[in-house]
Amino acid sequence: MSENEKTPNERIGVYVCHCGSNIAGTVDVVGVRDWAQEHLGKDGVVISRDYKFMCSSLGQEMIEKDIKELGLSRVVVAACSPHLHEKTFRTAAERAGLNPYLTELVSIREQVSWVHTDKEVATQKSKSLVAGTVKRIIHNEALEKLKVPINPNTLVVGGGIAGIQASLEIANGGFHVYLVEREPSIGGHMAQFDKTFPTLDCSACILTPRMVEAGTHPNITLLTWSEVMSVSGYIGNFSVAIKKKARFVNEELCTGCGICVEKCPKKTIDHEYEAGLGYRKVIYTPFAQAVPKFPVLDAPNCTYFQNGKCKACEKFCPTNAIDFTQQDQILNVEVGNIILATGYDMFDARRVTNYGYGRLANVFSSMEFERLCNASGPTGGEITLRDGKTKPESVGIIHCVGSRDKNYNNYCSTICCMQSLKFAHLVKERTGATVYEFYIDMRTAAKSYDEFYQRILEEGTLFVRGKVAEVSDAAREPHEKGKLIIQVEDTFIGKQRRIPVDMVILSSGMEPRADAKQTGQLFGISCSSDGWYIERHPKLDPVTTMTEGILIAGCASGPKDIPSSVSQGAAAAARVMDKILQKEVELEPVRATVNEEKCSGCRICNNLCPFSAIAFIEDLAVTRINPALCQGCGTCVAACPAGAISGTGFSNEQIFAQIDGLLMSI
Amino acid sequence: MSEQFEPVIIGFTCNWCSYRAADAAGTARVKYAPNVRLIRLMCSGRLDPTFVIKALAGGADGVMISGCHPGDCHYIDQNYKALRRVLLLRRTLKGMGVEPERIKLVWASAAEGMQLAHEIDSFIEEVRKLGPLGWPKWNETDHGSQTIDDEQAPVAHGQEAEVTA
Amino acid sequence: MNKYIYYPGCSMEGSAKAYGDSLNFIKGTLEMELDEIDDWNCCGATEYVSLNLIPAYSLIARNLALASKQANGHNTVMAPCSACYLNLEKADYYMAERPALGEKVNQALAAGGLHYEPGSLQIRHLLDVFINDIGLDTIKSKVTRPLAGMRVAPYLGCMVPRPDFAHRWSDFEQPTELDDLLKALGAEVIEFPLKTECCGGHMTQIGPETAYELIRRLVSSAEEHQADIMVTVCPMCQMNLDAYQAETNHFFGTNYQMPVVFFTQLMGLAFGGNPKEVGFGMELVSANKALTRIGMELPPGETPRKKAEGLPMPERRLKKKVVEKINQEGQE
Amino acid sequence: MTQTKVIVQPKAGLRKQEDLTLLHEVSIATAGVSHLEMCIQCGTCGGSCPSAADMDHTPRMIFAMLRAGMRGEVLHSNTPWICVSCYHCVVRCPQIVHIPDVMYTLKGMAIKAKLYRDSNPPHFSQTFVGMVETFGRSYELGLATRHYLRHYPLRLPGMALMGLGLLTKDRMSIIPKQIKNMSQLTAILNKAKTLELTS
Repeated sequence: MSENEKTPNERIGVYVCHCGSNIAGTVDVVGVRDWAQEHLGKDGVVISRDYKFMCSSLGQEMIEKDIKELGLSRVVVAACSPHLHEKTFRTAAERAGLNPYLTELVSIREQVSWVHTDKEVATQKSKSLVAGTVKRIIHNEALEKLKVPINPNTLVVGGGIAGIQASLEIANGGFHVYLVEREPSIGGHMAQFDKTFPTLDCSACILTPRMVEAGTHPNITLLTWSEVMSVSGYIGNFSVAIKKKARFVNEELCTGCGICVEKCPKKTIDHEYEAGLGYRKVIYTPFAQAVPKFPVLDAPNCTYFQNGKCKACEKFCPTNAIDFTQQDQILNVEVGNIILATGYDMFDARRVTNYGYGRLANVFSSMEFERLCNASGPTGGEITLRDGKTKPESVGIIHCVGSRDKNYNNYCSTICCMQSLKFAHLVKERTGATVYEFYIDMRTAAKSYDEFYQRILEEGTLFVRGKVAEVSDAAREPHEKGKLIIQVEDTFIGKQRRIPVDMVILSSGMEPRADAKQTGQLFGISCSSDGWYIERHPKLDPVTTMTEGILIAGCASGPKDIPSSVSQGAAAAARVMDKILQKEVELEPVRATVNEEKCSGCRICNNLCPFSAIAFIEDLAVTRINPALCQGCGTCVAACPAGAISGTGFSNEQIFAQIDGLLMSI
Repeated sequence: MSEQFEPVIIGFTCNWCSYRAADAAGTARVKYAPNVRLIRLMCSGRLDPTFVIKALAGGADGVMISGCHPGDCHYIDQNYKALRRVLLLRRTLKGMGVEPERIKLVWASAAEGMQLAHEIDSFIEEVRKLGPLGWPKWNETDHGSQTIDDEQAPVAHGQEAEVTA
Repeated sequence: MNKYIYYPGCSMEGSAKAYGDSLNFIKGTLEMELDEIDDWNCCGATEYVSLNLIPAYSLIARNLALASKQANGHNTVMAPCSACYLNLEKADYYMAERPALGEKVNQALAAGGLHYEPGSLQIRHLLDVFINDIGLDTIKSKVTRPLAGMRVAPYLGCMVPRPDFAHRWSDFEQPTELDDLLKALGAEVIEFPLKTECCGGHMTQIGPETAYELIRRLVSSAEEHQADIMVTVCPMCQMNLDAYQAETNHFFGTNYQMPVVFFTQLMGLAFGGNPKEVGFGMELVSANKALTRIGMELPPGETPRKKAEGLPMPERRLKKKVVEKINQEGQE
Repeated sequence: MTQTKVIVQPKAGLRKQEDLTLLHEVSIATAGVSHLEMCIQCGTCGGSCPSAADMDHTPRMIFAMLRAGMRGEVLHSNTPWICVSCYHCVVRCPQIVHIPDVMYTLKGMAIKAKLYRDSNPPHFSQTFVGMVETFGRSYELGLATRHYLRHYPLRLPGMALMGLGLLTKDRMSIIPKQIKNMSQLTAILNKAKTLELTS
């Protein structure tokens, strides 16, 4: 234990924070201060102080003053989690001329006062945590931050409104963007909607200009019908492989005239854009305003690909743009930052069998209804029953389908209340039918949302507070015959009601993308238990992730309405441009280095590095680590049998010393 | 300290998932037993087996190693390496006459503060059942509340730890 | 040879004798060996729990304890009665979910020198065993007299598909297992919307007016769908719908004549048994009219739904797939 | 079935002031984990219930009343007795409250407190359980006749017809069956009666 027994010639200052009563409420802060002063003197503690708010400017000044006047060579601050204030105190120390890496934080708030109750035990634990860090910090080395240049290009994944917004902001800022979208056109879910709440302006009218701008912007490379295959590298220097799926249409030659679509003899149900409610040709552009304008040939359904005949599209194409031999191609791009705006999936209402979607013809999903209302939709904007003709005389709209329900999704999808109110308005406006809304709680908490609720009330929509129990076609009474019966407890009168209607609309909630987990792993970010991506901080850092250089925007991190998705797209863009403008990014100097004298060239470490930062130098028969590629995980350090690799910031000496400290008898 | 045996647990967390899980537990004011003291590594892959031996030798009664869920590792797949090491280590300890149950591997994502707290509590209970780890007194860092049981503590342990540490 | 620990339940020898007889008739054909729990006792139906919790669960658990003593190798307890099945399943599940309950019940069992380890047995319903162990193909292969021409309303009742702790059924609300089985017998199965609605349970005893309404709903709906016969998997349902149908008619001034029999009886017929030996004639509302349908050269009844026109329907999909997917995610 | 509102005279076992332990008391006395505390008052149970029309309070209201500590009103309500245990509410409840099991608990409490309004259901349960405790099996003939004699003497003739039907069709045995090891069952039940679910 030699390295721990050497009496250090360091001068250490210990600073214990009250954090108001957050810490002081459960921990005897003064006790900890005095104990450190008395018992850690032999470890080099020369001063130990407490203060109400150590992170306040006064607290920081106190530390800076001590560094200067008492010549402190190490600073230990017992306060909150390093993820919150490590930077604060390291910068303070730096101002006083001390290398930032000679300051450490001890988390006695998140790890003690907030999670324990017994004051005596909590105080004792705080003492040993402080002891651990004091003994550890003796072995800390002064480190210099690594600087790496930032590639000014950005990858945006997902061409919904959030992704479009982010791309435009960055492109207008003068930097290049690769916008990748897996569908044939950008626009996302918003392109499927008819009207948008609460202003009721037409979705296409406000979205199309943005789509066109993104499609024509000199700084945006639009890659639709494409998917990201692999990502490697780190902030500032990612290299990404993108698969451009075969369109069977030569984008150089195609003018988007649409003759091929017109002439294509085969129709199939459109499960994507028309939500299964309409048909499309086998060669198609998903919708009129699609960007880009080039159609896509749906090979699995194409008669030619099935039995070698047809080729109608090719025959009629005036520019010979149809190319049946086209193959998927892989593009490699280098970018400095990546924004994930991968959006959401609609909850599949078939899962709630008691609502009969898929069994009862006139039960519609919310997306089906959006298409039903849409002038470009299958009925040209006519709201009809499944027969495509009959106008409904009474309509029931059911909230919280698949949301706020432990059998499906626990969370509130936030948009469904407003979406349902919008539906109520559209039904009234276009059919004059009687409209019922069945809700648990009315959640209209945003600018002019509740006013919209008031408006719908005024329009005479009948609201029933109660989660619908079942939708059934089994009539009990004559007047129920041929109708859909909505059975519900009207919780305000405490009685069960059976309400016959012609049409039921299920206001489905939002779900994480079915492949969100795989996508997350591809980019090295993780999902919450609900399956949404985790922000670095839910309040203060909502568009960045734990992985430097990977940002998230829009519904990728949870259900959002259009305004919030747009603001998040812009926010992410701002974060990216801030990084780009710094030209280079500072990386934590936590890196592994090989002591070539000690290295026996056994190569055990060689295959351990996921970032291929470890290279074996044949002629010297030693291993070397490229500090630019090394991410500092320390796996090789732990693996080296000769102890030849050392990891800065987390050396064996530091850890051993910390263990000793933590186990000191108090 | 109360009558019942209070084990001391050293916990190693990775910087990205499990340490943040501990933060999350704090922010959410989830209560758990105070017997655990956490050490932050960058990745569970950094876990050097000697850390564990050292901790046990130094008076800890159990060691918890926690990292990101398989597939979620911030460093792609280094947590698998941690997994391998832990398995190996458990076998080694068994050979040394130490109950392998004194080492526990826990996966916790940054969102799983609740789960982590729960794991910590249950591990502490498991170790409490095992009773104190009977190392011979071999340096001043020996933990106060320990009772020494010479039979189940072959001297070799101390030495082994000396050597590796 | 599929071997099961068999819990008949009181009614199999009484009001549901037809169920018992027909099961005995078909079990050979399907190579099932039923090893009856020695000296089993009543499960307490829905009555005992409302009086006294621990005794109620101890009563049920005695059967489980006896069963686990009898279990050599095969640890599946099969119960044909829905109420019995649910009681056994619930006792097993709750004793595990609520250790306090498990402890108390075992304390009681100890007084009789017994013990039951929750989770050690698999508790399953007869229909589940037919579908998932024996399989529709086997059942199809045994059919010698297809039930073509008989319009059947498949009625499952509540306690088999709910609460379904073990996720054995394709759905809580609209499970298709019984439909599939009856189709395998060649019967014409109607889309019966009330297939898992309640028959009134013990309300026939304690609140007949409530029960009559529930019975009316079921019988009238079956009639509306022109079913020749209703098929149940539960003695209680059969008793209520059959024995109290007259009372119901009397109460509402209606005149329903809807025969209600057990699915095993139809299986027996399809496997070549004669009506008598598979328990026909025991029902109070005679099934003769329905029986005459079999064998007669009827053109297959016109298909209930016309070809879809207008806007396309979302394809209907069993919930089971989703449930499985979710379970898998759960395990990950 | 009457829909008239219940007015409860404070009687033995009733408390006028709020009784905030009631919800917890019911919750722990229920088999399994009831999740009763989790109710969000959405009404799925009341909407699903096939017999809700005959209840003086929907299950949802009962849970609200439990929260409000209205012990007397809850135990006096006919709701638990009308529950047919069809489990529709359980599988639909977004909070997975074990509603029928809670109803069983309430029945038990009502009987103990002698607060049930209609003596018919509890008597049926008691008669049934009586049979089981003497024979180890239920005895349908005895059950039916006894119960109907007590509660529907006038209906008995009509019922007798049905009973006769069942008898002649050999669906009701005249002699009750008894299990072999009755003493064992009795021992178990006697022990069980001394135990309660408290934690």
